[in-house]
Parts: sequence; C-alpha cells; structure tokens
Amino acid sequence: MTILHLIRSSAFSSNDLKQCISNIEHYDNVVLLDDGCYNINHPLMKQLQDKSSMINLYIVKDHAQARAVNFDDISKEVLNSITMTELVALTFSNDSVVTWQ
Amino acid sequence: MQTLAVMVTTPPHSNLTTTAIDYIECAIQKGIKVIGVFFYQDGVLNASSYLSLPNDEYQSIKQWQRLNKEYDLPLHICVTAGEKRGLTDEIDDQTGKKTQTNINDAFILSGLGELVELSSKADRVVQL
Amino acid sequence: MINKKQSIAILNSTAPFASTNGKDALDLALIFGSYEQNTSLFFQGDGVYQLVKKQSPDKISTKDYLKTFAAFEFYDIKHIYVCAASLDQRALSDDFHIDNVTVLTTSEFSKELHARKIILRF
Amino acid sequence: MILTYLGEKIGTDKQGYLLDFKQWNEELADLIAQNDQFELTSAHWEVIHFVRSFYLQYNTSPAIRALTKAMKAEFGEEKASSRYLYRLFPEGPAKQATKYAGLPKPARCI
Repeated sequence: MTILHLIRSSAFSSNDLKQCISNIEHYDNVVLLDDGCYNINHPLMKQLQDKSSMINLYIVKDHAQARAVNFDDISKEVLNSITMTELVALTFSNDSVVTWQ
Repeated sequence: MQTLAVMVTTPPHSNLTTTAIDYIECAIQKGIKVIGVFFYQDGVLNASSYLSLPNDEYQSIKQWQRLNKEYDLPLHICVTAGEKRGLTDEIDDQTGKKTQTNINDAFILSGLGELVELSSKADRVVQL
Repeated sequence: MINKKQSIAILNSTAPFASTNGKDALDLALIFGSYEQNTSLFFQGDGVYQLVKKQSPDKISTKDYLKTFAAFEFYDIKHIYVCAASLDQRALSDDFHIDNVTVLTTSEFSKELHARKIILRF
Repeated sequence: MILTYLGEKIGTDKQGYLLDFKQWNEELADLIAQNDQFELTSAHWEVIHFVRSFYLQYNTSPAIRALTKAMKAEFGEEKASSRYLYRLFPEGPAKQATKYAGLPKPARCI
C-alpha cells in the first residue's frame, strides 16, 4: 500500500516534513504544495532526494511560481513539477493520502 | 466512476482553502465524483452567512456556492464545531421549522456521522 | 447508511492543550469507533504528550479530555500506537495514562500507517 | 431556565440540563424529571447512576453504543440492549439519561 504525502508547510517553521520523512516507504509519492514549496532549500530536502530512487517527488508548479521558488536546478529525475489535475490523478494512483499541514 | 470525499479544516480567508477549492474543482472536471466536502475545525467558518471579504480579494464563499450549485456538491459543516464558533440553526417559534440563521444556504449542518458515511463510500478521503 | 468498514488511522501530532487538535481528533476517533469502523490511533511527534501520565489540565482551566482515552474499549478503538523515537527525543518513558498502548519503532510505525485506507492527521 | 431547590436557584440551559454537574443530587434529578412530566422508576435510576459514574470516570457522556457496551459488563446482556434503553428513555438514552444524571447535553453530532 502506498501513501501520497502532501507537504503543505515549511520545514523552517514546522516539524511536519521531518515527521513525514520518517513515514515514507518504497513507492510512496511526496508532493510539495502551498508553503511546502519552500522546502526546496531546506536541509531536509537532501534526505528526500536521497530517497528519490524509491519514491517519486513532485512540486505543484503554480504554488512554487507564486512564491518565486525556483526548482530549475533540480533534475527532473528527482523532482517533477505537476498541475493540480495531476495531483488529483496521484490521489487515485496511491492507496491513501496523508496531509502534513 | 472514482469517488472522492474531502475534509476541509482551514478558514475562508486562508489561501490553503483556495488550494482545497482548486483541487476539488480539478477533480470534478476530471470526471471524479466528489461525494461531499466535510468542514471541520476552523473549516466550518467557510459557511458563515456574515462573511464579508474585500472585493479585491479571493471570494472563497462565492466559489463554494458556485461548486455547490453547478455540480450539486454537498457541503457539510460539523454542527459541534459550528456551534463552538457561533454558527448554528434555530427552531422558528412560528413555524416550528429549523432555520439556519447564520449559515449560508449552500451548506448543511451535519453530525460527525456524516463524515463516517462519506468515508465509507468514497474511494479516497483527502484532508485539506 | 454505512455500507462498508474502512480501516482508519487518526494520527495525532500535536500536544494536548494549546490547540483543539487533540480533542477534535478524539471526537473523530469516538465516532468512527461507534460506527464500527476499524479505527486505530497513532501518536507521533508532539502528539505523544497526549499520553503522558499525571497531567493536570484543571490548572489551566482546560477540560481533561485525556480521561476519555480510558474508555476506548467501549468505542471499539482497535489499536493505539506510539512512536518510540518521538518518546526518546522528548525524554519520555513508556509509562502512559492508559493501558494497551503499543510502542513501535519508526519503521514499524510507518508500516502500520501504510496499512490503513484513510489517514486523518491532527 | 432556573430551577428552585431548597430555596436555592440552580442554573440550567435552554433544554433544562444543569449548568454545573456538581450540583446534582437525586432530588434535583426528580425535580428536572417532573418538569418534563417524566416519572423515574428504579430501572431508570439504574441507568442514570451508571451514566453519571461513566461521566465521572471518563469525562464524557457515553454515546449509545458505548453505553450498551459498558453496561453489558455490569448488568448483563438483557439490560445492555439499545431496545431496553430506548424503552426506558424514549427521547434517546444518551440525551435523556444524561439530563437526569445532571450531565452536560451530549454534543449534537455524537
């Protein structure tokens, strides 16, 4: 069973991302949205990227652009940008959803 | 057809609520049956009929009303969470009928049992 | 009405009193349990503070909703899991105010969470 | 609404539930029941005392299913059925028994 993890808060102010990382298993999907987009430059991001061979990591493009969060430097193999409609699709391609907000 | 239930816990003036609205609309347009939205915690504040948001700001209340009307989307607010935040219904002395005095017509006062029912029917439950 | 049983995880991540998260999560757990859904409670991060013994919410004029945890057996709440690492980080022991709590390693905790169909977090 | 008991005023909410559950005693329970034109028999008292002790122990009034489950251990299968309880308290055992037990009205959604 895979989980879709929705990261909605910045790890600079909350513990949510750290807690999420401890609950990630193989084939899970992780999406950065809302203030979760700011995590791109957080030290914990490295832990997520290290897991990139076992998970898929996404960022909601509009939410990142709204915040001037630039993810161009990160390889598409590590981080994919998606639309809200694609987020809906991910909801159904995983078995359950946890919102870290 | 895939079915979805959404629990909203954020207030009407929060951009997180905008995200929830976008997400729900994208789901509907993708052909997913959204069987209901359940408002809990500060989410119930979305249902206040006294909301007044400046015209140049995002009108979350109008969006909820539109989703409710255009797509018959059921919007349930948790009665206990509502009462704690001053949202309630009253029994009209004249007609004996319940009136949702300060709750927008697009929303329905429901018990937590409604969330259990939505959860038991939906393929996915998402908390936003 | 309720046409099937779902496995539900209610994940508590917040300390008990400053926000209403703990009480709101409890109300959900009791109602899911009352409707005979397969309901389990998970405590991780600051959520583990909800299990600490000998708290006195009356000192801060707060209703002691933690007392209700002892009634879980009457609400068919199946499992109560707590994350060992979260306890360690906070220098807490596994001496809780209720019985039947299962302490899990981080990876066991994650696996249990993954076995649930619906996860609601507070 | 205000009840007068032994010359003292006791506060209740709109529906007649005590505002302070600590003020409760059996005579007061009778008085509240009389206001509802409801007669309390020994079978009612058994449930009222049980609901009250449940509340004192767990800080919550039991929903019907939890009530029957908890009663089963103490009173056996027969009295622990919701049919039995509804016969005693036609307006709903959770709602009515808590009222005469001096407890807060259970949350509407539960």
